[in-house]
Amino acid sequence: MKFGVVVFPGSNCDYDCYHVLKHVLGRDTDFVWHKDSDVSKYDCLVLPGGFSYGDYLRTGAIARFSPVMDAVRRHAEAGKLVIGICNGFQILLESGLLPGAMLRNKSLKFICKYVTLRVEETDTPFTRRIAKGALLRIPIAHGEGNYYAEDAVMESMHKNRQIVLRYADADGWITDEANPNGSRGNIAGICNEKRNVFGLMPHPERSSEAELGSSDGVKIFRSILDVAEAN
Amino acid sequence: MKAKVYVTLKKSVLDPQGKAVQQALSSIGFGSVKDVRMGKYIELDLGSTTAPEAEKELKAMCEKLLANTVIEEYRFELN
Amino acid sequence: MKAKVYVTLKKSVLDPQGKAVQQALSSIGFGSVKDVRMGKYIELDLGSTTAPEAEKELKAMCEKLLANTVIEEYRFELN
Amino acid sequence: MMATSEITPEILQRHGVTPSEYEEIKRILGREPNLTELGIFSVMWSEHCSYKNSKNVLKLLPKDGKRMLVKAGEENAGVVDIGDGWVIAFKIESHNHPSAIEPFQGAATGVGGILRDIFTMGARPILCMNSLRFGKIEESGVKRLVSGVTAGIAHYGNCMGVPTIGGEVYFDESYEGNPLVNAFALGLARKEEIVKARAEGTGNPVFYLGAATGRDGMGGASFASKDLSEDSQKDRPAVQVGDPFLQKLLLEAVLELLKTGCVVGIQDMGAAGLTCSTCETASRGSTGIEIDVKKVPQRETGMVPYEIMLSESQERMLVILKKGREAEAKRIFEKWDLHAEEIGFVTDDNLMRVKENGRTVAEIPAKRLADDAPVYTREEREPAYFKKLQAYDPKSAGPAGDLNAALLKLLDSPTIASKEWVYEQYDHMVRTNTTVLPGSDASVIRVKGTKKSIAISVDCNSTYCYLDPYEGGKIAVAESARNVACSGAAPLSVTNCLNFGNPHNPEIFWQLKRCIEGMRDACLAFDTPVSGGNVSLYNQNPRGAIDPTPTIGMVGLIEGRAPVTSHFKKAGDVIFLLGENRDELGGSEYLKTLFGVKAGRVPRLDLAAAKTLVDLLLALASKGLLASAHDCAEGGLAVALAESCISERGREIGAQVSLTAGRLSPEALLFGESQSRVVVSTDPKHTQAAREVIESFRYPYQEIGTVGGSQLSVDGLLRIPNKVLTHTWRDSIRRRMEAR
Ligand SMILES: Nc1ncnc2c1ncn2[C@@H]1O[C@H](COP(=O)(O)OP(=O)(O)O)[C@@H](O)[C@H]1O
Ligand SMILES: [Mg+2]
Repeated sequence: MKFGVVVFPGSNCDYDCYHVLKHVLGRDTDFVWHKDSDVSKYDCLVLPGGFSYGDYLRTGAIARFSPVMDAVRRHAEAGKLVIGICNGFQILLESGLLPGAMLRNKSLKFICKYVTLRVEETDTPFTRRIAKGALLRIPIAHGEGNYYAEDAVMESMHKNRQIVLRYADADGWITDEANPNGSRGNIAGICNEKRNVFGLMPHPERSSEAELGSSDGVKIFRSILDVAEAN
Repeated sequence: MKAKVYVTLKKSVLDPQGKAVQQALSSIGFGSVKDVRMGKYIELDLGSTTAPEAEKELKAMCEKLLANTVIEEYRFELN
Repeated sequence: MKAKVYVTLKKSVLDPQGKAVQQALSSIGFGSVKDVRMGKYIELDLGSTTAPEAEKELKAMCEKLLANTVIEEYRFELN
Repeated sequence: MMATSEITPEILQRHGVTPSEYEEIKRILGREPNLTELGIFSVMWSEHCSYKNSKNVLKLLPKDGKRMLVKAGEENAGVVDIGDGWVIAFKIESHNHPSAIEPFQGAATGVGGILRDIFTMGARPILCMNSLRFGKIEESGVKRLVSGVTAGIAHYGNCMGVPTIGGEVYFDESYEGNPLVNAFALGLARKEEIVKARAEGTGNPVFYLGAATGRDGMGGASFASKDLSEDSQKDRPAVQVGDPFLQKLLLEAVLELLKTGCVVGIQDMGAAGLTCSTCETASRGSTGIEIDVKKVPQRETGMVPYEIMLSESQERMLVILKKGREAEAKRIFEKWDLHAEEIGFVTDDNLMRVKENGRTVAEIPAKRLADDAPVYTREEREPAYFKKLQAYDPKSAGPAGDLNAALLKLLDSPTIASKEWVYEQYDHMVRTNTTVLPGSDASVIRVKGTKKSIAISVDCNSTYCYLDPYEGGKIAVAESARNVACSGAAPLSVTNCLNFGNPHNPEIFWQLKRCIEGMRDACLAFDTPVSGGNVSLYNQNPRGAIDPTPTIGMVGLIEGRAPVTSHFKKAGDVIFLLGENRDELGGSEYLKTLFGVKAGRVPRLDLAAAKTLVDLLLALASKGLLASAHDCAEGGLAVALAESCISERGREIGAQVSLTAGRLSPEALLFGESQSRVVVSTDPKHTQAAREVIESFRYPYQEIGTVGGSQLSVDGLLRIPNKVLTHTWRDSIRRRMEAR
């Protein structure tokens, strides 16, 4: 299982993802520069968080034109895995690899804090090691995580079971108070119809070591390992 | 040739920023303001080109980059 | 009465966003774009009022809240 | 060089150059300066760059220590050895005035500037902190400042990917109209990676890297160019706009470049931009430097040399390369999409020479310009208020009445209340090293690949410094050392930002000197040398000066252990109070919040006891005996207990406490601010061991209760449910910021 962590100008969680994959999980991991156009040797690509191109214009809007994105698209079309975290999720939305778009948080403020996530779907390569309905404590850190999709898209995502993570309260209820950013349906993470592309606003790489306060995030990365290593 | 592009959120999309601005206006004495919608205003210098050409290019720029048509609408003016 | 407010950075103020957008446009094939300046476009519904009254209020709103006059300029239209 | 006589007394005055300084300039040049040269001298000899009014008192601060690799004043930031080949570079700097004019951009560029100082040293910035001070939060103008400043800090730090892991926010009327924004940054490097800001090697090329130069931040000096260029007058921005994205690229490119070994010296362009970076690198290298301003990338048209040399545009660096290694460097600049231009070279004539298209427009001995600014010793006088306010008897305020209500009022006071509303806007977790998140006494960052952690605390009780600058200066250092020790870290070194009023006022200068003397004595007692800092004078509003505010940034080191946090951990743990409760309500937050009184004799700090406490905490921590440790500061013991119960969201827990009052009034017992006290808790199985350690240090202590339940109860004095404490304390600032 070989991971590639894509580095865009302004990415700043690239090293954090690399650290978890390489040092915590001991997997073969490279950085992939955004001007590269060959990603064929990787099984899973990680689009990390940060402020690619300063988040200017819209989050992810400029990064999606980076040369590497054509390769990411082909990689996804070939059924290989892509996970976009925070800014990486925003890039996946802008590039159309996932449906919907991001608006500014309803508080209009950047928010960095731990949230509780409820795992809605477990038949994805990214959550298969986790029980359905399980609660994960993972931090968010974003100014634009207010997910929006129009009604028809919401319906089809629902029908295809693409809504993977939702913001929940400590008891697992999906409430407005538990929604940190105004996201439609408390959506925190979604996958595509083929289930090989996953985007989420929370940062699993920040909660993958007990020393940091939670290791719930590592469950997501471990799920990915299982998939590939079973194949 | 110069162009002005206006990018606004679609009517169906909630505008948190507009709402916050409206509340702020109301708190400083402009309570009669009924609605506020925030958008982007982009001025471009297109260099030397013709109007039809510019029109075509602008449309492409908006579709590809300047607006996200999932949530936004755009219009532009040339002069 | 409806109003449109345009808020732009003063000319000599650095516009990092505009610069980034220009570079992005250039990298996707619009290299002839010479300059991009980003601003805000705000639509307001002022409720029922008169034009002179609205004009006065809008000016006050801009000065107090809508524009940051240390670095920005504004203009507006009523209709 | 032309010897024109374009310098009129009026021009001198507008440059803030005194007649005697002008005579000195002429002596240095051997002729009259032209306008460009005058501009260059005026910025280099400004208070900001030359410390002319503070240098003589700054000398009092101890700079030496066995861990100090780069000492205060030598480079952009001090460097401290943390062992095993690792070093840290850190500094705190003010951006008060720009933040008052434009809070968002002012604070943002303050963060940008301090980060540049750190990575210029070859160290990767791994954390930011800040100290913010505002007037009363209820005022709408203050709210605008609070939201602008915090959003600005978030904007820059978050985008750079450097976690902002803590700081302090303090509210007091004296900061009305003159907020303080002090930004701290710390970077990590291997010892051999530290680089110097030196221009060496005649003929080596000088590169300009980063953003193009515009007419930014020339506020004070702007008039002078009026006659020089027409379009400069219109729309001159008094504030600079930061581009954190560009700086993120600069950061990565510079660190990559430094690894290649093709850099001779590097310096950021901060205050006084090109002027300062060229003459300082030449002065430090004992060389000369020649640049041509026509080669400097420019954002605006028609800029004249004066403007280019004085511009304070952000996100720019000066890089001196080894000759012949240019191509290597250029590849890195291109990789990061950065604009670089060769603008000059190193010379051997010790001059800073500025040309415009080959014509010399300024020529100044670099060392004299950089290092020989005049130094003044100002007159000092004990302020009229000093004795009068000392004489105030806190008893005259009367009793508190309902003690529960008094505690809630203190917890609701924005200075004491949770700063969650602020730090939630900062990405405090990026880089996945923050092992103690904001909210404890000190924030802690682990150093990956080692067993080391770094603990930081930024502190200053400016009310104390106003009432008694000497004690206040001492206490600021002692409190920050105590905070760091509460996390289990050994205090290593201090950086400081001296925020004061106008030094020409003898009473202000007295405050400055007395604060520094207090800091000196405390730094000596803790063996924490001052590694650097910054001075910000002339902090005044129409009603007078701000309270003296020597912000201390204390850095400590934890080796091979997990950090300790402030929060009680589990029911049954035993609570100790280390230290003595005395009758010390003078200068307290209690008097200020409940009675609107800022007066009295501030608590005395015994340095020997303070040092013993630090050693004791380290001994307890190293033996793994501490479940929690939280120091008593503003609001006294009652606030410390309440915070120990509720400071961790979702893990609130109560405590059952009983105190022996002795001769103290309940008010003094609960809310007095006696120094060198810490509330600690231990697992019952460690209680005996903890007692033995404490007794071996002969430090006064009491066993005051146990952790558990859902309320804070202090026998006969207080009883408040956690829910009420939490709601009051956690949401105080949010409530006020969101109130319309
Ligand atoms: N209060 C202070 N205590 C100790 N050193 C100080 C203090 N203020 C400034 N210095 C030192 O003086 C030198 C010059 O500071 P400054 O001009 O702010 O540097 P820069 O321009 O690089 O930011 C620095 O090394 C700084 O650490
Ligand atoms: Mg500097």
